[in-house]
Amino acid sequence: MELDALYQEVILDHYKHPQHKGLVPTYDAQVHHVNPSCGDETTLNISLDNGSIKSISWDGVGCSISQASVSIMSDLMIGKSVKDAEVILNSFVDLMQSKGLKSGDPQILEDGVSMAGVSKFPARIKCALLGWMAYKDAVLSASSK
Amino acid sequence: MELDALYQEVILDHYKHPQHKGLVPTYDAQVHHVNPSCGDETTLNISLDNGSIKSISWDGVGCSISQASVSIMSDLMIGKSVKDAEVILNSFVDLMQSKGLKSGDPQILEDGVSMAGVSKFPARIKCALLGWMAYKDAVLSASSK
Amino acid sequence: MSQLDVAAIRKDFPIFTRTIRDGKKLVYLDSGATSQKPQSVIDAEVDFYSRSNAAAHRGAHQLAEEATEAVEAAREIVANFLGGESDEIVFTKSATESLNLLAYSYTSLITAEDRIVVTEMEHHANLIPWQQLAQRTGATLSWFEVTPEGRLDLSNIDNVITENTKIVSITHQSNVLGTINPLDAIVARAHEVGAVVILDACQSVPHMPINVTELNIDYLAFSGHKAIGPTGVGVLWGRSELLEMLPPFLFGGSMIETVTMTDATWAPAPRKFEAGVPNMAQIVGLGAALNYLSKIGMNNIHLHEIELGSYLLAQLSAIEGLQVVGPVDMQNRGGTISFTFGDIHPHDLGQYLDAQGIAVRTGHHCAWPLTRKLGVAATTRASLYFYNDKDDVDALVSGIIGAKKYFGRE
Amino acid sequence: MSQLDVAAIRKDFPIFTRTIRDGKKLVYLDSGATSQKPQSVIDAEVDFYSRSNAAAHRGAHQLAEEATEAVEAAREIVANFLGGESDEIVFTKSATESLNLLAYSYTSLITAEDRIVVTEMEHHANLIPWQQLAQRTGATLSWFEVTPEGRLDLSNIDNVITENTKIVSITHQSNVLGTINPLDAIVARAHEVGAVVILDACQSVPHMPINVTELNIDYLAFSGHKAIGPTGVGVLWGRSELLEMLPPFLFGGSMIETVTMTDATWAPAPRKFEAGVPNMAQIVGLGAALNYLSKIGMNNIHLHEIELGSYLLAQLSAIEGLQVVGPVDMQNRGGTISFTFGDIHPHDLGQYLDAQGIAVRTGHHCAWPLTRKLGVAATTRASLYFYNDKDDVDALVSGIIGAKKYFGRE
Ligand SMILES: Cc1ncc(COP(=O)(O)O)c(C=O)c1O
Ligand SMILES: Cc1ncc(COP(=O)(O)O)c(C=O)c1O
Repeated sequence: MELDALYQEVILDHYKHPQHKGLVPTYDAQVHHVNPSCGDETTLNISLDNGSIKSISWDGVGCSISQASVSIMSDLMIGKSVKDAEVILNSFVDLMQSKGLKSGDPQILEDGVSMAGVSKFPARIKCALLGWMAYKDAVLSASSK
Repeated sequence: MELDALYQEVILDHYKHPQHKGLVPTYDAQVHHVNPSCGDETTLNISLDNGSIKSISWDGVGCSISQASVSIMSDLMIGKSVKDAEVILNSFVDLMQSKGLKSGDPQILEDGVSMAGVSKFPARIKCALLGWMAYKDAVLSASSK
Repeated sequence: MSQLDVAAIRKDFPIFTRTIRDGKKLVYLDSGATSQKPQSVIDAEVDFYSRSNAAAHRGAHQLAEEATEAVEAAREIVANFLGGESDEIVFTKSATESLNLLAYSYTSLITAEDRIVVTEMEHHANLIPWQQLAQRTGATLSWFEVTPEGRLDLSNIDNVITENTKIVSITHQSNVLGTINPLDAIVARAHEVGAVVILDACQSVPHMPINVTELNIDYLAFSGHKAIGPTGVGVLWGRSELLEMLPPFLFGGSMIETVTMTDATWAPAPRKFEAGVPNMAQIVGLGAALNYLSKIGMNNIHLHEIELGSYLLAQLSAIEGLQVVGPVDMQNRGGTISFTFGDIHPHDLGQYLDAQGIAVRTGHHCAWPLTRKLGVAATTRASLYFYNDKDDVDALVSGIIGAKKYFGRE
Repeated sequence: MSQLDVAAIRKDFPIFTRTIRDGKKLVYLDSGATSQKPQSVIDAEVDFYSRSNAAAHRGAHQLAEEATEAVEAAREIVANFLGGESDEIVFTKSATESLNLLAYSYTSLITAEDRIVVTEMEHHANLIPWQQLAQRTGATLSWFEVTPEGRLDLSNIDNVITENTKIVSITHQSNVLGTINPLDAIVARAHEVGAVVILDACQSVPHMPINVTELNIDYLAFSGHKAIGPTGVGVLWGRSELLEMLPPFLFGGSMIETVTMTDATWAPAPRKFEAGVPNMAQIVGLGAALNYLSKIGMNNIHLHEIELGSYLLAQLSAIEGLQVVGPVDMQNRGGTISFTFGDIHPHDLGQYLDAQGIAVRTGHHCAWPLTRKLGVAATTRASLYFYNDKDDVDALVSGIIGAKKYFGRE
């Protein structure tokens, strides 16, 4: 059943136990992204250190897909160099645009491959990307400081 | 053939030999009417005298229907009381809206009954009414002086 | 249940022969977003294209005559349906355009001293155009608030509609709450201060009998696609004396009287507001749609939705953790019912329901200020129409219960 | 004649099976007003309504997904057809709306010092919106004149397009004269002074290959119904960086980012310009229309019209008293041919032709300043398309000669 492909256990786990949720008070950049079609919102704080991602914290409201996705993203990115993070980001975006044809590279995306099923549901891709686009925006703004 | 019902000899006669065409310099009211969908135009001068129509003169460009109709109208109205003219006007408008079901009262409309065929061609009714609406407007403006 | 033979009605709608996700029956509960189309509406468009297609109002040939007659016949159908006059019917592309038309055309008639009144339960289409008019003119935008029960708070009506109010634009039935707003007091107060009343009737014209003369309003807007009509056609009804004085909105062919290189004058209404070759096939299809609705009977449709709505409300109230957002009885309320369900996000609930073949809408339903005011980020909305039956409601209710099991798994 | 198998093509268009006035064959020479529709376009609309109808961009259920995909697939078809990008394609209801959108959206970007340039051969839809923009902002409207041969007079281009010019909006092909305007010098001069070039491509997109990138223009507008597409759908193409900075026009659902009671922010283009539930079935139909045209080949269509136009011009030049209004050879000219005929008024000629089954248009063709400039009150216009053939032209010519006899009778 395609629904199970969408709602993998990993996703529901992240949804119920979101990682790095709760904004830390110090950050290099803060961004706020919304999904206008459903009202989901994410605020994301980022701190960099010498070209690496020192911390990500976030808060927001949204469906399991959007919440799990930002949780997975935070887990993945923290500690990585901005360069490596870009590879992960591109790989995730590519997976989301794959219309169900790709399964994602677990070496790169780890828990992120659980999102592969989302790419078959065009209306949900924006949910999955919300946190990642917030990250993209935040890292740009923090880097340009 | 319906075309012959539209283009009666009387109409083509009036078209070729329009009555009261050429504006007289003195008048109680002057109006200018256009048919925006085709660009036909009529200028009409009217003079009243004691509740009667003393003179009508007009000029304009237009198709045979519009030109013949204003010619027929002028012929009919000149010399009539404004009251009698109203009966003629209403009778003509009624004929035009009859969708080909009426033939018009020759006692009242005289040459105007030759226009009966126009009512079957919705796009041409405005042509036939152009001069009559100009008359209606002019007589109102002259009467309210 | 009601007088309507829903099984027979559904046979008129070809989409109900298809299935959803692996062969499931289509349970369509999203008519508030857009309605399905009966074959007679589809056929009306097809016939127009196949037999009478030509530019209406613009030719002396037979096809143009037929196209013109088809469009004008539809105008008469709409006028009769609303209880107005033919020359009071302006065809637009949508309610959104109708409302924007008004907001733009009133620009030169509104000053910085004036007030424009809306409500907190407006669809964005009846809110943002007025925000923009206020910004363009310096006028003040104010609004009726919504009570926690999802009703308009009219207690301060004389302070909301003041002597300076020029426009009162309100929704007839909320597309989120289902609330049908009482108009009498609002119309009376608005007219007392010389304001016009604009009715966003998107969610009422398709669902209940409407008579603009009896309602004593000044303008009304609705979209064809929510009234089993084609996409791409809307209506603005306006009192003829108002349409006469109102400046036009879109400029172009067929709305003019004379044109020079530097200036132009306008045709009388409604032509003044219909620039360009019209959306003819859609206008004709809308005529067929309203004819179909009239045949069923608008009062029958209304009663059917009340019955089905009561049934749905009763079922929902029995589900633990489910919270209806909006009135919980059918008093002054239509068959549009929004709710939240514990901590299952509406988007997830909607996705689960979709997997069962059930189409609902989730989110803020283009009424973001309202959902925010009611303290919810999003809701799930089931909107009923005359082609829905008890089976549809039952399917929804078991779907909701199934979702609880599905997302509750550990 | 040309490569096109017109007999086969006509079989795709159901309207050609009907007859006119007492069983006469339909000779449709009014495609400049609106074009006929092939079965594949009609079917695309019917399929949408019968299978995938739901509110695009607004639901997580399967029908909404399919509707969204259908609309976005059509956007890609349009983008490819024009040589632009998908997110540069805005769906409107018509070219008229597209041009009004630009004129309204530029309001805040134009000042009293600025100049707006059009031409004397504009359709009202590309003239009055700019008159109104000039009136709103105090800007100056100026224009290229038309020569007696029906060509743009570009001799004074540097005085018409000045340093203060911000907008140059011109027709690609005149809907009266058939003239195809040369764009290179105009685009170069406009860009030199920092003005944008808007192309009214209503009469060129359906008739010849167009590539917005090669033309180096900034905006382009056309209507679906003149390109064998449905009524009620138009396109605005704009360079993405321009659409990004341009304020929106219609306000409502789906064009927003966030909304409060007092303010709103906008989604990125093209969504910013597409308020409300879209004219989905028409958008899908337009996609099918452009696919059909691409299959025939836009260059084949253009060549066919040039061949047929030459043939018609040659025949017309042999008729005593007939005067072609516009270029008399096929150099930079399409198959739209207007003329006067002695003292037979166009309205009467058109009526006579209609009685023979021949559909032409008569009047000022929504380009009143042009007909006035050319010293005629009205003209008769035959506009050719790829489904016309030599027989159609021959029928027109004998019709014209017949009219002379008919109205010449004493
Ligand atoms: C050159 C030109 N521009 C604009 C228009 C307006 O198109 P529409 O009426 O489809 O909006 C037309 C056709 O009527 C046209 O021929
Ligand atoms: C109450 C209400 N007003 C306005 C609209 C806008 O209608 P449309 O998008 O068809 O223009 C809608 C539907 O979307 C609605 O429900």
